[in-house]
Amino acid sequence: MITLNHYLALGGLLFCIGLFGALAKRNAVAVLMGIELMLNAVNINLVAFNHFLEPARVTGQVFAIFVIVVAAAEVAVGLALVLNIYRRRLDSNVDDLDWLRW
Amino acid sequence: MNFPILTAIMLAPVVGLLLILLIPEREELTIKITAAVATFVSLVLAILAYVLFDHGRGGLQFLQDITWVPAFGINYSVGVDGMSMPMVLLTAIVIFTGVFASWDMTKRVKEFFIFLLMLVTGVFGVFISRDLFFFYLFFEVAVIPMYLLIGIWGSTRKEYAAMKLTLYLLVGSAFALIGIIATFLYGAQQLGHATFDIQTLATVKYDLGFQKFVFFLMLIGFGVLVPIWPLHLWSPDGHVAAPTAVSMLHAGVLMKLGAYGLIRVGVFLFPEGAKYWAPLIAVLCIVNVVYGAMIAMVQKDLKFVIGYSSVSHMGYVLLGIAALNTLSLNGAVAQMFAHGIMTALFFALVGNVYHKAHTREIARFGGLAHQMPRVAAGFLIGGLASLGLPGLNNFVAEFLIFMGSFTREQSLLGGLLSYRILSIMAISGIVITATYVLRVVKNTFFGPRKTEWDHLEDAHGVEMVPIVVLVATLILFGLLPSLQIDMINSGIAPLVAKIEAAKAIGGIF
Amino acid sequence: MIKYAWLIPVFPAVAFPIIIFLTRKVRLLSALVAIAAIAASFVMAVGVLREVFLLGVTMEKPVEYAAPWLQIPGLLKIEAGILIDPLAAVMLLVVTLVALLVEIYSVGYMHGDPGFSSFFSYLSLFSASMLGLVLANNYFMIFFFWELVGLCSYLLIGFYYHKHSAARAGLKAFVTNRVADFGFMLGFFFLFAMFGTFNFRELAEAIPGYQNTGFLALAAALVFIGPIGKSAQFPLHVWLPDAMEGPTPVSALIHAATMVAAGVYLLARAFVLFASLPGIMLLVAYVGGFTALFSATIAVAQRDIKRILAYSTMSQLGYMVMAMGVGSMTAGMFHLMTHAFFKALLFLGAGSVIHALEEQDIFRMGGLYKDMKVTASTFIIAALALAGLPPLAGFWSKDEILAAAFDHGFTGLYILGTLVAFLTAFYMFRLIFVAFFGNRRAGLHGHESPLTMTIPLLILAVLSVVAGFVGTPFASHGFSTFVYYGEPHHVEPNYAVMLLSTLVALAGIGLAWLLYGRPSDVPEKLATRYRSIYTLLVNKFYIDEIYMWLFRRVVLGLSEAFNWHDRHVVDGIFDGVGDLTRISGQKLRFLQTGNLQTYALVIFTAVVIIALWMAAPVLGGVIQ
Amino acid sequence: MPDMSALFFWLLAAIIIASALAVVLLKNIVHSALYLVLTFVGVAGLYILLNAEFLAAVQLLVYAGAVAILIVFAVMLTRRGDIRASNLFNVNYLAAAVVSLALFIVITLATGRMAWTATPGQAPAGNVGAIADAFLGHFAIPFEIAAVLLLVAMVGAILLARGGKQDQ
Repeated sequence: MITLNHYLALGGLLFCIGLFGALAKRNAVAVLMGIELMLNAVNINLVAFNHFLEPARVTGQVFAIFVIVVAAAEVAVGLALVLNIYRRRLDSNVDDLDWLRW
Repeated sequence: MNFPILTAIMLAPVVGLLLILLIPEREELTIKITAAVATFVSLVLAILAYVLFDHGRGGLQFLQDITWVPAFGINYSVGVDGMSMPMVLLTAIVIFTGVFASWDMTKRVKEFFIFLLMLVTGVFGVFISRDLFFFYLFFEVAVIPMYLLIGIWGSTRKEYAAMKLTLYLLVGSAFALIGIIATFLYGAQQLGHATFDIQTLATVKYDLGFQKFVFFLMLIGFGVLVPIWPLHLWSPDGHVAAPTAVSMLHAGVLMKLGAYGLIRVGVFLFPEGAKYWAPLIAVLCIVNVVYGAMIAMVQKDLKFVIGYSSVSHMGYVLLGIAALNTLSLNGAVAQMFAHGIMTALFFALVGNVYHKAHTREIARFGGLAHQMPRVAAGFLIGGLASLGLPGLNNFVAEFLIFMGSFTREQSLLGGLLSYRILSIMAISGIVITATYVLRVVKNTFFGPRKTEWDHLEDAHGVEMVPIVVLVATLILFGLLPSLQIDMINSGIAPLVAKIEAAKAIGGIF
Repeated sequence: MIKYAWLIPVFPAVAFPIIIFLTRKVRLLSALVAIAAIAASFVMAVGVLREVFLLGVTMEKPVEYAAPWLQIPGLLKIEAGILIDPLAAVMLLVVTLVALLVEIYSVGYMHGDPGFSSFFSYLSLFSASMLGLVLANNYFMIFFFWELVGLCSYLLIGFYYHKHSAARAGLKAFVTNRVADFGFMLGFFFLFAMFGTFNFRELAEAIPGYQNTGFLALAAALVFIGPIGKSAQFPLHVWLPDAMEGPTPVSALIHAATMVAAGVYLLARAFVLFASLPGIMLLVAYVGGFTALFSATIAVAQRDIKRILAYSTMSQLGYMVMAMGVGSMTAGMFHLMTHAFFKALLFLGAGSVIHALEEQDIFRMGGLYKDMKVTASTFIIAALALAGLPPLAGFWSKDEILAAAFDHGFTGLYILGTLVAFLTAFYMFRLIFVAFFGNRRAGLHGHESPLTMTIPLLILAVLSVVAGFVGTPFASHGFSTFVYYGEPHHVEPNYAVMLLSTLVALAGIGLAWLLYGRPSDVPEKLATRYRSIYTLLVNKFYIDEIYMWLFRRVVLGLSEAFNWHDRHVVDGIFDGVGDLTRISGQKLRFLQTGNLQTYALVIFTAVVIIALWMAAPVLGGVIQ
Repeated sequence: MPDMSALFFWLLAAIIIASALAVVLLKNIVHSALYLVLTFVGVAGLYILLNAEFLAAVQLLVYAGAVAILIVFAVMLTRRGDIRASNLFNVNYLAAAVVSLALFIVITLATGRMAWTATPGQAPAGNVGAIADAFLGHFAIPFEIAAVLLLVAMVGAILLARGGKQDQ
């Protein structure tokens, strides 16, 4: 029997893989991919909660859709940023970027 | 009296400031005239208030209250008593003359006068506030423009001095803020309702430990501004770096904010705390007086001499506060006024010389009385005031302080020291002061004519305004001190009554 | 008239701003204003003196008028008031008269000086301050004018401010006096602390019954420091010889009527305080006596005409202080009066000489008698008066002092005083023989001064002759029944004392003639023989050098040390706190890599840690 | 057939995890992008298992379609150097691994110990209709805001990608 915890564990694992990607990759596009993974993990959790705990309503799914919307926007902007940075520095490696430095 | 005269005094510079904002930057003369008119309005109103003030009645007068934040008991409430009225007048005189002393300002004139007027608004605000919250608020309003004024328009090491001054003052005011908040909370608890009103807070019985603690905070907080040794170093550096008008306001008025706060908030609310810490103040003030004067003696820059002389003279004010009796407190307030006028005069004159000669190094001068007789005369009169010559305002003030502390019979350190001995040490300051002031006068203005300085023009036209106004003030109150002391005494009397009503407690040592 | 006595200082006081602000440009008008003002004061002073006689105002029954000046109810009452008794009346007359003559003289002397108008304005202020001081009815007011007198002396001594030496002398005078004022101020603070008043009359009533004489003695000793400074007594005498840097009329005024007289006058005013304290009286007497001898010895070796006169003033002031100390206020004031006339005359005469020669070294003068008959003869009269030859003014007053010392049993001081009389006669006639007789040296020719200068000389010469008669035993002790302390007492004429002092003075003159009256190499030989003593005298016992050393090394050294301490230690500590903040910030900023991923890593590490920390208590069970 | 759904779950889980690992571990960014698409598809499958068919469709359209395409474009546009080493780790990767693993453990521990309480009820038959009701009813305002957000994001993305003014 597959329970909520199975889904949550899957979501958690996916989230952590995504996090690892976001933290450990040099390429900005790869970092964005990691973030997408994390968002997907969140969505899995939301839908799973909806399914197991509140089957009568669709709130979880609605939230998931909002997340997707935001994710889409984020990807669009994020990739635009990457392009912009690439154009300026001819590089899409995040760890070379230290503009946040003092 | 329905006309809110105090608010008007304070707002006149604000109106001037707003008008200046509307004037194009290149209309420098219009800007200067606007500033002069605004401060003149303040001055006239301040003189009017001074004359209308009824010292027979005493107490706080020209009251005005506007509720601001009822939940915390914050009100815009203003009023002056015999102690703050002279300070308001002092501020009005100094800023009025200060505007004329900066008549030759050419750099970013518009911004300069805007900040100058903002600064003086804060200073007026502090002196007229009866509400601790507004007191503190105006206090901070006065500090911030100072940073910009010194940092942008200053001279020698201006960024360093501006930063130093601001840090010292802000650290000090942080201490004061803690004290104010603690007082507010304690008062709210005891009274059952929140209030920042100083008079109401004064009715609260604070317990001894609390008084000791909070007065100490106030002592540091306001003491920095006075400045009390060893927290004084912002002042010589600040004075030296600041442009003329700012030096005048700074030494003439800003330092008085500290002493005024110490009396108005510290001593008035916490008389027992004041009694406890008084011996410490008394000892430190001797350091101020003697050490400050001796350091002034070996300075090579004119402004440094005056900067350290301020440290020394403000030591007398501290002595007046430490002695905690009628005579000495009268003297302290009078000295605040007198020193303000005198030091403003000094800075106006030094500014005049510096503007023309581009140096303030005493050793390079000599015989300037040949080229600038009026400046020399003004400087000499300032110097004579500084050394406490009878007939000038400072003499009366210093005399009262000395009398007050001298007649206070209390021994310290188990009889090793007494207020009398401390007074004697402080009075010895008049000898040192005479020495350094007259040495500076001699080395700068006397001696053979130096052709190097033949191009210097004597003060003329509007440059004479500060000299004439300030000298006249010094002489007026010097010859007729009752004009001043009667008023101050009406403000000091309730304070002394409170001090006398307080438990007699031994000092810290 | 006596009601309006307060106008006496007001006239010259008003002349001061008038000259400064209005008539500055018109030189003669300025002089006229100043002279008119002081003349008005003089007329008033004569009137006051007359009324004092007519109304029978005595030392016990003075007239006092006062208006409140500064009051703090219950604590402090300071009056602007006048107190007129014979003492004040006499002083008023002396001061106004001398000041008037000096001002008239100055019209000639200062002619052509660019600071002509300012000079008269300062003179007016000077006279006004001195007159205010004389009239003051309390310690506060006397201090007030005391300081103003000091200020005016500063302005006038440093009048030629373009000269370094003048500027320095003014500074020296003021600062030295400040030291004395410091003591004076403390003294009357003690009095106020004890009696709660500054008023002379109230104090005079309270002091005799006061028990705590220890404090009283301290107060008196401190008050005495004031006259030590103002009246140039040892050890605060150093300013007076330098004060000759001012224009000569100023020297005349300072040395005769205003500045130095203030100290002696204060002693007389405060006499009740001293009279009750024998110990302090002794101190006063010995300070005076020592100063008299000390400065007379210095005068012997000086070459500058004004310097000789300056040391002679010190010496005579020593006499007056000594008179006070031995208990004879009358003698002290009598000598103050006569001295005022002949010392003013001496200085004005010296001024006339300097005016003519532009030279102050007596050994470069000589034979002046032939060129300047009026100046020389009046000068000689004054010198004879100073030397104390009968029947000139100086004789009577000096004799009164010596007799008082002798009668009160101060034999030591009497001998000392007689010795000083000998020295006085000697150095004065050394000056006269060298400068006015003998050959012209250095080819300097004198010429007689204008009338504005010689007329005051003549008037003063007359006064130097006759002023003494008011106090002679043969004029029924007029002065001593007028100005006295306690009971009007007069010293019975002590003919032995009189005779001895006359002989001694003659001996002094004789010795001067022997050594300097004719060409001689004896002085040279003596100077070589006693080189060390001579050098010591020429250098004024090195007192100035010692003070300079103390000031340079000790005071300035300490100041430099304080300055260093302030700049490096105190500032170091506070700047150190600032630096600590800045440096630690500088180091800590390397933690900011600017790399987004590093930040995220840190964030998530923190998330894990916080989550574990918060969950730690419940990790064992099931979370509800 | 409960076993069937369990089987599908495990299968999809395996696909998702494996492909996700491939996304982060592979060195070629093009491969990573492709595996990302696979992950998205796997997640869409999970949605179907959870009776969220509409969401599954959205997932396929938006993620597997649009987002993946965008990413591929980005990869293309920013390509430089050797494509086989276009997706390397940075210096922090060990720390990142440790933190990720620790977070996973914490999450699993926490979620595993929760006693979830389900609200009883029947899933609505027409899933799409229910979502539509929710969006246009209760969530109308967030829905509109999301629309604005998308618009802003679009404009922003265009501006950024265009590279601002010519002179910069």
